[in-house]
This record gives sequence, C-alpha cells and structure tokens, in this order.
Amino acid sequence: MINRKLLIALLAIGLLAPLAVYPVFLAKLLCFALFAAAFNLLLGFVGILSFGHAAFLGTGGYVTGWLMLNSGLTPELAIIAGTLAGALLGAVYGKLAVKREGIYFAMVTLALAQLTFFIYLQAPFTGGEDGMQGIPRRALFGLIDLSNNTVMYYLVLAIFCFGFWLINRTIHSPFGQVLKAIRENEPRAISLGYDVEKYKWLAFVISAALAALAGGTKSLVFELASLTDVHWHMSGEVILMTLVGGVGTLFGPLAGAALVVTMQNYLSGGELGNYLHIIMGAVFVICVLSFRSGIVGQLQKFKRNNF
Amino acid sequence: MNASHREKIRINNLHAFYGESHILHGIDLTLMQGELVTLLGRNGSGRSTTLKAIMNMVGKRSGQIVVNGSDTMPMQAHRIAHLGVGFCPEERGIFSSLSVEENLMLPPTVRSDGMSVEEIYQMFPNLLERRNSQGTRLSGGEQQMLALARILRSGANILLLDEITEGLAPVIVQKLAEVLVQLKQRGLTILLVEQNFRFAAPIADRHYVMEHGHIVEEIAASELQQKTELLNSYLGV
Amino acid sequence: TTDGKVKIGVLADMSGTYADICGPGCVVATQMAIDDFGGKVLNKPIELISADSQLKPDIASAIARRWVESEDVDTIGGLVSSAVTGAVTQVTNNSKNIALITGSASNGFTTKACSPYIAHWTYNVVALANGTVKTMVGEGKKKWFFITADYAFGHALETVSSNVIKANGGEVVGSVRAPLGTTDFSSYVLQAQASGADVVALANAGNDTVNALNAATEFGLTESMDIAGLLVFSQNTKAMDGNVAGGMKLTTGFYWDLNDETRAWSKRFKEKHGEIPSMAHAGAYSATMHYLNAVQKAGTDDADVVMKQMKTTKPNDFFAVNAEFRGDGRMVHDMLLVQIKKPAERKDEDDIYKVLKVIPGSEAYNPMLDECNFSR
Amino acid sequence: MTQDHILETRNLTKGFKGFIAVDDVNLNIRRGDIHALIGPNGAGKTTVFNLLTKFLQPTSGQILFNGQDITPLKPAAIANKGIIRSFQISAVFPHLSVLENVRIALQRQEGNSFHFWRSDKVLEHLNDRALELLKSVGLESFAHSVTVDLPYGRKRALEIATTLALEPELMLLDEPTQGMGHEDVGMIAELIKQVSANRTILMVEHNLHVVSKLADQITVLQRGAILTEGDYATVSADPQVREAYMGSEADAVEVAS
Amino acid sequence: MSGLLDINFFALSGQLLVGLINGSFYALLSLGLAIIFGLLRIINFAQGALYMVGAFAALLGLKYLSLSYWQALIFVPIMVGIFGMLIQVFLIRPIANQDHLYSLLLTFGLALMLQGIFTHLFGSSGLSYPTPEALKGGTRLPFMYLPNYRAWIIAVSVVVCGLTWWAIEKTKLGAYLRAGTENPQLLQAFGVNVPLIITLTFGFGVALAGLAGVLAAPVYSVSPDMGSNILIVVFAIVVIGGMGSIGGAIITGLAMGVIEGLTKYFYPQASSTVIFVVMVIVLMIKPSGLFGKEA
Ligand SMILES: Nc1ncnc2c1ncn2[C@@H]1O[C@H](COP(=O)(O)OP(=O)(O)OP(=O)(O)O)[C@@H](O)[C@H]1O
Ligand SMILES: Nc1ncnc2c1ncn2[C@@H]1O[C@H](COP(=O)(O)OP(=O)(O)OP(=O)(O)O)[C@@H](O)[C@H]1O
Ligand SMILES: [Mg+2]
Ligand SMILES: [Mg+2]
Repeated sequence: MINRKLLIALLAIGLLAPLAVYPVFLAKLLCFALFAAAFNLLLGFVGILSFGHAAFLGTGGYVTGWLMLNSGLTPELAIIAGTLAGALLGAVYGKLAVKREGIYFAMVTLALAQLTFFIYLQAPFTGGEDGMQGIPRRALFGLIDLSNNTVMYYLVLAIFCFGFWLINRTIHSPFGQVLKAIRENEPRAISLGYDVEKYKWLAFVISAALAALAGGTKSLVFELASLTDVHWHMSGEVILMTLVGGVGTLFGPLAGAALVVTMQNYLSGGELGNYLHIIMGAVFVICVLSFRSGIVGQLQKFKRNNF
Repeated sequence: MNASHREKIRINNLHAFYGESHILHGIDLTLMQGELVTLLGRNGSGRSTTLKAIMNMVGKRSGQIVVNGSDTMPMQAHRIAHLGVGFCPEERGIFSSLSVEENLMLPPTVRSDGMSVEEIYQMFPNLLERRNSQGTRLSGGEQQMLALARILRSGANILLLDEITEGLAPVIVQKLAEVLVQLKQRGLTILLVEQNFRFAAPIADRHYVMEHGHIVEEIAASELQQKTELLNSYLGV
Repeated sequence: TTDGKVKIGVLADMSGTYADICGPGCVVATQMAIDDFGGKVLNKPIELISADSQLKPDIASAIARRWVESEDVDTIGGLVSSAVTGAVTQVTNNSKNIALITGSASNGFTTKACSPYIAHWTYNVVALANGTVKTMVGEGKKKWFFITADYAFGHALETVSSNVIKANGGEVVGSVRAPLGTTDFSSYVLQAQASGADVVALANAGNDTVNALNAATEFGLTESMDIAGLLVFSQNTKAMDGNVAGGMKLTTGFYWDLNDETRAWSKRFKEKHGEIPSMAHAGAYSATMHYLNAVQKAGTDDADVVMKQMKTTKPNDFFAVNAEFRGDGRMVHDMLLVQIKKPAERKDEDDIYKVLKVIPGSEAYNPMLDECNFSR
Repeated sequence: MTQDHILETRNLTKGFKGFIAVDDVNLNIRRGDIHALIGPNGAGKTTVFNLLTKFLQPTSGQILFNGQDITPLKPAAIANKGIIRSFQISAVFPHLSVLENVRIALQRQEGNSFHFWRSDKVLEHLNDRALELLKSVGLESFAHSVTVDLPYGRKRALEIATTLALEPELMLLDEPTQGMGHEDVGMIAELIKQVSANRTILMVEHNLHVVSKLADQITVLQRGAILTEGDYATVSADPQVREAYMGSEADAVEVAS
Repeated sequence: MSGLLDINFFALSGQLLVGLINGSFYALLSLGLAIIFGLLRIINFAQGALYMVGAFAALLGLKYLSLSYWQALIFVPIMVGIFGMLIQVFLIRPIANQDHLYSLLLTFGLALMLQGIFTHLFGSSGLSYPTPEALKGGTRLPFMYLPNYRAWIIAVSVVVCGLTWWAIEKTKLGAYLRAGTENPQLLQAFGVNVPLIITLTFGFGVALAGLAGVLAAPVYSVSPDMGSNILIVVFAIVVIGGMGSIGGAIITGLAMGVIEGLTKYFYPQASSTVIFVVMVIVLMIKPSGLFGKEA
C-alpha cells in the first residue's frame, strides 16, 4: 500500500509549489501526470499497451473546450462532460481493441487514434490546424474565478488527486484483483468463468475517462485545445513518461511526467529546441535497453536491497 | 579401435543458470557410442536443463561439455547440432505455421544416414494421414510422434530425448521401446529423460539419478535389481 | 510589463515549412533593428529572445504565455502561420502585450479578431488578392480553381480571393483543401485538371506552393492551365524551376532590388544571414524599428501608451513606403505586383522578379472597420 | 430415463476440413461417476473436451447437461453452468499467493468483480472458505506462499482446489497426471478420488494405473467413434481395445492392481 | 456519353491510378514491416524513419558523391539494410528475450532520434530530388497524363513484392523464417544459424524501406517527417492485411492505395480516414485481419 508519509510530503509539495514555480507549468505537469497514470493503469496493471491514448486526451480537451466556448456551462460541468465523452469513445474503441492482445492491441489502438486524429482534423468544430482557441476558464461552480493561474492550479491539483485516488482504488479493488489474475494467466481466468474481455474493456474505459479528464483540464489551463493532443506523438510521449517513471508503479507516472515535461519546457524555449526529439528518442532507447523499471522502479529496488 | 568404446558425450562439472537461479550444480556424465542412458529424477530435479545445457539453450553455463571430441562450450546451438546431435524437447516444439510434413522436413540434415521419410511414415501412420494439416492441429500424442520423427530424419546419431512417452497411448509406448532398441543397434547414442521407469528400465544400459541439480547416483542395468530400494527412495515411488 | 526594460521575443518557425520565410531570418532582422537603434532604449539594454513555434498553436501559445507571464517579455514579434499567430494573440491580447505580426497573412487580425494590442505589418490576404487575382481576372482568366492550405490562412486567402474574382466577373469552379505540409499534390492536381478552370490558384505558402507547382508540372497541368501562386516569397521563387514558374505574376510587400535603399539594407541582411531577405524579414525590421522609436518617444514600455504612440507617427523606411499605421492595427503601405523572370532573363540567382507595378496601399488593403478602430 | 445422467451427447460430430475428428459420439455420463475417456492418440478425446466446453463448435449433434440443451452456449456460460475444465499445462496465477489463487475463483460468485470503486478488503470474508479448500488438498500450510515457488505436484493440487471453489457439478480433467513423477501421480489420483465425493468427473488419461484405480466407467474412443464402453475389467478384456490401445500394458496393470 | 460524364470518368481513373502509385509505396513499406514482424514479432517503428533515411541518402549521395539515381537504387537499400542490421545486432538483439513491446518502444525511440537528427541537420521543410532524365516526361493515356516516373514506381514495387513473396512462401528459407518466428531457440538447436537469419531478414526488411525511400525521393519532397506521416497508415494496412502475412501486406497495400484514390474522388474529406475506417470494419468482422492466421 501507499506510504502515508510520502503521500503527505507530496501533497505538501503540491500545495506549496506555486509559491516557487510558475503555476501554469505546474498545472501542465499535473495534467500529464494524470494522463500518464491513466495510461499506466492499462500498461502496468492490466498488461496491455495502448498506443492511442492521445485520442482520449484530445477528446476530453475538445469536448470541454467546445462546451466552454459554446454553452454557458461552468467549468466543472464541462470537464465532466469531456470526461464522459472520453469514456464513451473508450467504450467504443475498447470494444474493438480488447479482442486483440499484445502488439496487436497496440497497433489497433494506434490506428483507431489516428482515425480520431483525422476526424478532428476535418471536423469544423475543432478548428482543424488552428486549434480551438480562446477557451474561457470562467468560474468554478459559477463562484470561484479561475482566470488567476494559481487558483486554476489548485483546481488541477484537486482533480489530479481525485484521479490518482481513483486509480489506486481501482488497483486495490475486487475488480483490480481480477485484473491481476488476468494479467497473470489469461486462459485460466477464462476457465474460471471470467469474461476476460469485459474486464479489460472496463479497465480501458476507466483509463480513457481519466485521460479525457486530464485533457479537459489541460484545455482549461491553456485556454486552447489542439491537434497536438490527438497526434500519435502524444501517445508516444505518454508511454515515454510512464516508462521513464516506472511501469506498474503508483508514482512512476508522476515522476516520469515531471521529468519529461520539465525537459520539454527547458528545451523548447531555447537553442536546444532542435534537440528535443533526439533527446526524447535517446531517452526511450536508453530506458528500454537498460532502465526498464524506470525511476521509481529503480528506487524501489534500491530500497529493497538496502533496507 | 573399438567403435562401441568411442566416447560421444563427456560432461565435466557442468553448472547451468536461468537468469539468477542456479539450476545445475556440477554435473559429470559420459556416454559411449551405442549406449542408451537415462536421466531419472523427480520433477524439477534438472534433467531437462541438462539436455538443454548440452544444446546451449540455457541462460549461462560453465564447466566442460565435449561432444564427439569437440569442446562445445564456445559453440552456438546450431554448430552443436551439426556435430550430429538431435534434440527432442519436452514441450515438443511443433511449429504451428508449418504443415506436418514441413515440420518433418525442417531440421537440416546433419548426417547422411538418417531415416527416410517412407520409413518414418511407416513407423507413424498417423503422421502420413495428417501430413498436410497444420502442425499444432495434431493431437497431443501425434505431436509427440512428430517431434521424435523430425530428428530421426535429420540423421543425428546422438539423440537427446526428453519425456518422449509423455501422453502416448500404451501401444505406441511399447512400439517406441522397440524403435529405441533398433536405433541403439544401429549404433546411435541416446540420452533419455524419462518419468516412465517401466518404459526405460528394460532398454537402458545405465541410469543416472538426479536430485536438485546434482547427479546423486549412477546405476548400471545389471545393478538395477539390487538397487531398487535406493532408486525408489530417490524417485518417491 | 511596465518595468521600463524592453524585452522582445521572436516566436517563429525555426525549422519547419516556413523556416526560410520567417524563422532564424526574422531573428536576424529584429536584431538588426535593435542594433541600428543603438541596442538601448530608456537607458536600458534591449533584450531579445527567440523560440521555435514548430508551427503548432499549442506550443506557441504555451511559450507566449510563459514569456509574458513569467519572463517579462514586452512584445512578441516574428509570428508566421495564422494558426500560431491566432493562438499567440489570444495570449497577448489578454495580457496586454503587443504582437508585431510580420509573417502571417490572415486579415482576421484586423477584422474579426482585431485588438488594440496587434500590429499587423508586412502584408495580408486582401492585399495579395487585390494584387494578383484582380490583375489576372482583368486579363480574362475567368474560371478559377483553388488548391487551398487547410487552415486559417488558406481559408482566408481563398475566401478573399473568391470575393475578388466574383466582384470582377469571374467564377470559382471548385476548390480542394490540402493539409499544411502536404508533399504529394498529385491527387489535388488531378482534381484541378478535371475542373476545366482557366487558372489554378495556389492558396498556400512556402513549400506547399513549391510542391504543388512541381506536381502540376509533372502531371502536365501547366500545359493547359495557368497557375497563380497567391503567396510566394522570394525564397520559394528561388526553389522553383524557373522554366516552369517564369512568367508567373504575384504580389509582394517587398523586393530587395527595388531601389538603392532596399538594396543597401538587403545587402547588409544578406551578409548576416546568407540569403536575400523575404518580405517578412524586411517587415520584422521595419516593425521593430517603429516599435522601438515609439517606446523612446513615449518614454515608457507600457503597451497602451506605446501603441498609441505607434499609431500617431507614420512609419517611414525602406519597407514602409507611403505608409500609415491605422487604428485597427493594420500597417498599410505600397505593395508590388511582380513577374517571375525566366532563367534566361536573370543576371544572377537573386535576380528573380521584374516589378510590373506599384499598388498603392489604399488600393491594396481594405478600408478599416469602424469597430476595430482602437486609435482613440 | 435420463435423470441420472448428468451429461449426454447426442450424435456429437466434429469435422476439420474433410477430416472427421469426432464421429457421431453418444456419451452418457452418470451422476457421481468418475468417467474416463481413453483411446489411441488422435482418437478425438481432447476434441470431445473442447466441444463440451465450447472451445470448439460442434459440426452437428447436441450436448445435454442435466437434461438441458447447452449446445449453443459460450465458454464462459458453460463454466457458469457448473462444467469446469482443467488444463493440460499447469494453470495457476504464478505471482499471486496460494490463497489469492483460490479466492479469485470464490470471488466470482460474489458479484462484485466489476466494483472498481470498492476496497479489496471486501474480499477478506472469503478467506475462511479458501483456507478450507486449501486444506482439502493439503495446501493449508502454503496459503501465504507465492505460487511460483510451489513444486509441480502442489501446483496441480492448487489448481484442483481452485477448480473446486467454483463448486463444479462436472469436472473435466485432461490428462491430470501427465508429466508427473510417481509420487505426484499417486497424490493426484488420491485427490481426484477424494474430490469426486459429491460430483461427477470426466477425465482423459493415458496412465492405465490411474484409470484402473479411479474410473467407474470407461469409454474408449478410436478414430473419433466409440469403440466400447464399460468398467475397467470389461474394457481391458476387449481384444480390440488391447490391440488398438492398451497393448500388453493391460496385463501389467492387472498384475499391479 | 455526355461531356460531364467523360470528365468524371477521367477524373476517377486518374485518382485510381494515383492511388495505385501510393499503394505501391504502402505495399513496399508494409511488406518490409510484415517480414520483420513475421520473423521477430516486433513492429519496427523505425521503418518510416529508415524510409526517410533512404530518401535522404539518395539526395545527399547525389549532392556530395554524384551518385546517380540508378546507383542510388542499388546502393542506398544496401546501405540502409546494413544500418538496419547494425541496429538489430546492437540494440534489438540484447532485448530479444524481453516482452516484444519493448522492442516496439525501442524502435519508436530510434524513429524519434532519426527524425530529430535529420530535422536538426536539414530543417523540416523538405528538399527536392530531380527526376532521373530517362524517366522524365509522361504518356498521355486516354484518361490522364501518366508521368513515366510514376509508372516506374508501380513496376518496381510489383516486381520486388512478387519476388519477395515467392522467396518466403515457396522456399525452404521461408520455412526457416516461419519456424524461426515461433521458436527460434529450437530451430537453432536443429542446426540452423538463426541469429544470422534474423539479422539478414531484418536487414532485408529495412532495405525495402530504403528502396521505397529512393523511389519516393523524386516525387515527394524529401523531408525528415516524410516517414512518420506514411508510417501509421502502413501500420493500419498491416493490421488490415493480417499481421505477419506477407501476401496480405502486399495485396492490402495496393488495395488501400486504390481505395484511398476512390475516396478522393467521391468524398475527398474522408480520404485520410478511409483506411482507418476500413480497418475498423475488418476488425469487427475478422479480428485477425483479412489474411491473418491466428484467431
Ligand atoms: N526457463 C526457465 N527459467 C527459470 N527457471 C527454470 C526454467 N526452466 C526450468 N527452470 C527451473 O529449473 C529447475 C529444473 O527444471 P527442469 O525442467 O530441468 O526439471 P526436470 O527435471 O526436467 O523436471 P520436469 O519433470 O518438470 O521436466 C526447476 O526448478 C525449474 O523451475
Ligand atoms: N483444429 C484442428 N484442425 C484439424 N485437425 C484437428 C484439429 N484438432 C484436432 N485435429 C485432429 O483430430 C484428431 C483428434 O485429435 P484430439 O486432439 O482430439 O486427439 P486425442 O484423442 O486427444 O489424442 P491424444 O491422446 O494424442 O491427445 C487428430 O487426428 C488431430 O490431428
Ligand atoms: Mg523436464
Ligand atoms: Mg489429447
């Protein structure tokens, strides 16, 4: 189970961080951490690699953004709607994808995500290449004005904590037990009468919904939703975050997202912008070759061996 | 030089590992030409690992393995096969993307005097009947036959056989015993891993008993009678 | 921020399709302006930073946000690709920072999306259409087909041009939208070929234009139809096969070889950058210079005050000829209708255009919308 | 009448591209029996199992379970009806504890397996029942070990305990003693005997010792069709069975048993 | 026939032909992927990047080494193939025993790196490669003007794909490849030099991408992201055809090009999605793909 002290320490850092760091950056980091954690629920705890999670991130962003632009909804309702939209898309894609395993699953999700990308590229409401610009943040519950970045950040922090809690709960639930069994020995789970596809499907939907939650939140933070969030590079990035942080660990996605987002931020502004992809690619290669358990995984190993 | 006294396999102080786990702890054994020797032991005692170690199919090995006079420690698996070694794994290893006949023809001929396809089909008529079906569509027992037939065709003269009677009907098991005796008479050398002691006892020249990755006993066919007690205590009969 | 210290951020396409048009060159031009100005304003050194927008609105928006919110950037220049510019101006309008648009073409920044913090320099789609399209329709090319870049700029260029065509008695027989950065235009060219048009208009820019023209040549389109490149920068012209492109007419806001003044500046630019300047490069210099002058004169870097100052003084340099910086943020100046020279007519590789006529700013640009007049 | 047959097949047939693997088989399995299916390799035994559990679709024929036609059901539905199959290869969840292995099976009847919002503490009340099951196969002292570390024979025992958790009316065992040493064969045979107490077992087995010791009724298949049926004495006396399947092994077993 | 109908027919045939040309690239690339996947069970994400490298190699060869198009057609695939073999030996082989997903991620990282490096060196804007003299010009078909070079692409692709299919499905080498896919260790124990076969096959699959790159250079502008754009489409094609099926990859590649062409005619907005829509439909009906084996 989770280490209580560590949790409190992290929460304290989360609450105090905007004093020291640009809040929009922190909010972005948490959005990606949530996205990666949602992704990790599938890869780390069901053992399936989705290569199309950007589709859900993007859908959450577009739906939330569209509602903020075109309806009088308050932000929390728009975010919930975005999350539901992601869940719905996840339900459909999950239905198609869970029939296949391993690499096949990865390919199918990738292709479905690309389908989504092209639809969003063409659909008039997304603004195509221009993106959906000028999404207003408005006021939470109609009361708390979100235009201040710090206030916005605390909303993101709350959403992140909720998502994180839900994932942790899912892993340690009766449902999570069955997922574990499926990952261990799928044919045996079937023979015990578990309809494995349904379990994988539900996990997929939960993961998609949380990814969309991250996307919807992100669109408010940046007041913009764009094709970048649906592009397959984004699906790759979330894998990178999870891999770097530690697949199948609870805090891995957080650590991975922090590292990758910081790196991107640092590189994208300056002269090193050109190297961004090279460095990311190299990190990928290094992780796969010699660092498969990721930062958190390595720390855990270290702790096990030394304490 | 007396052919039947030629040493075909000699293993000295063999250690083998799967990843971190140390499975074989210093095995010594020798096989002379024309001998049929069994490896007995309980599940997990390391018999299959010994065969795989000879084929260089385990994670890491140390010690010495000499096949037909050549030191095979530095060799890759395919080179070892070309010394005339045929391996029949316990999981059978039938290729599902190949037909039965393709499976049969797959191993490259390592020596010229292998059995002909006709002889093989005669021995295993089931295979003839199903020869165009997909390899893994065969029944469990048929797959076992195919796995054995495959290496008989390649002409290997040192056979490493892992639980070949597993899942076979009693009649076929009896027939297999006859086949092995025939092969022995042809001068082939056979290292047999078996659970089915009743099958192995009458045809083997010697038995090695393994436990926890060690060879704990060597029993010649002639001593079998007097050492039955001991053997039973090792095998838990 | 009004801290009395001027920091200019150049957000441009450092490595993409528009990199040659307004990428590192725009940084060079801006730096030239700063240096020519003396490197200091209000007694403090002028700072310049730059970043790659990667032509992605979200990336550009995030960078702009960070610049103005946590890095004290006063003004963002460069700005090529309307999608990027749209996203960046969302940020700068909110934060009350000035955007000096030197590379983008959409006329939306001084109409639908106009704001008191926008300065749209170099050119826009209206000026392009009024130059090239009007001229060709006048020559009797009545039926038009569009191959349009599928984003804000392309759409705007197509709409504006279509209006010009219709207003002058022409007809639009079809159009097709190609994603930004398309490399194989063959299927679009086939559609154009089947349309029976007189002119195929390329409502795109940069490499898209070059690639489309190549495909048109390959599939024999040029044998039966005219091609009009609606937005062609000098770099693109140099990249095109002169035998194919020679004779094509186009509109530009600047040509290096127009007069002694332009030649002098362009020579200096080429020494620094290795290439002759595009109109966006010249625009970036001109806009920065005008901005810095206004800061100096206003004695503050407060955006509202500076903008007011910019609008009261007429820009006037080698680029901004007969110019006026209007209340809506539009910098109106003389445009040029030029014709691409055939290889045989060229003295050297930089000798690419024959200037056909000077289009006065008032003819090239639409009049100001009342609701967008922020000069008060 | 049929009431005392738990499972019947009527003219069950399965063809693979012109090859008939199961040919017009009418099985009648009495409630409470240990029923063995034997026959030469390739006779169609595994295929029959696959048909009964719907891993394969019959070409024609019917399967009746407790008098009810279950031919159109899906594999999971068959399992829910109470027909549970064990696999030839050891089927456990290697990195779960022994207790959890059994609990996963018990959990299925709880109806909370999709509850992702509840803590898995709600499963703890199953522990007692799980321990009871482990005890019945002699594994209670291993309850908290990780399953991978168990010896082979113990894994098979665990698998049986897991299967029992589903309270199957009918257990299908495909070669339960394959690949086992003597010691384990004895143990598993004993276990099968023990758990057969109030349920029916259908098994495929090549080990004639086990068959002779356990089976109340035997069906011999050959080339997809039923060759003969009866108890061990009847079947082993049949010269056709001897020729096609048992060979002289039949004698050895009789001597031994 | 009315004039209007004529035009439509011409336009349609034209789009189909262009579709076939695109299909040729799809077929070459998905064939390479299918071979590598078939043997190693890994999806080579770097296939697109190596296609790009092939195109750049032709371009740079011309610029700095005066390597003619025809020479490039021979040498570039060899060079890319060798590069691929180095990747296989030094990067993929060490993780061969891990879950195949790791090699997918590894090649994904490689693809990012390659694309990043070329973007850094050459910008992302795209460069052009001249059409070889001998293939300039075109033929006026009744329904369209077919540039000779495009016809050449179709011819090369069909011949290369056909030969490859034959070698894998009909020869002993093919049986080794298929067996090596399933259980390389055992095949090696039978006396086949599996590591060598794997390396060579990987090299060959990658060389096909290099070849496609050279073929593409004169018609598509040579840019660092040319590979990533086409790659995902090729993935979808591989899924539709049935992963690892050699014939499936070829046929589906060509067919999808044509379907794309049809869509461009009837409903151009959907042309970039149509392949993915086909994929969804195929998956619903036959989860293992049109020519895929396992269920
Ligand atoms: N691939 C592997 N990785 C790790 N450990 C292994 C592997 N294969 C076998 N082992 C372990 O090595 C030990 C010896 O196994 P081996 O297969 O040689 O036994 P065996 O005597 O042949 O028994 P069996 O009757 O099970 O075939 C066992 O403890 C087994 O768990
Ligand atoms: N999916 C299939 N496609 C084609 N033929 C098959 C298929 N499955 C089984 N067969 C064939 O049907 C016959 C019966 O196979 P089955 O596996 O039922 O035999 P079995 O009685 O279980 O034999 P064993 O004792 O060897 O396990 C065999 O000849 C086999 O080759
Ligand atoms: Mg073994
Ligand atoms: Mg069977």
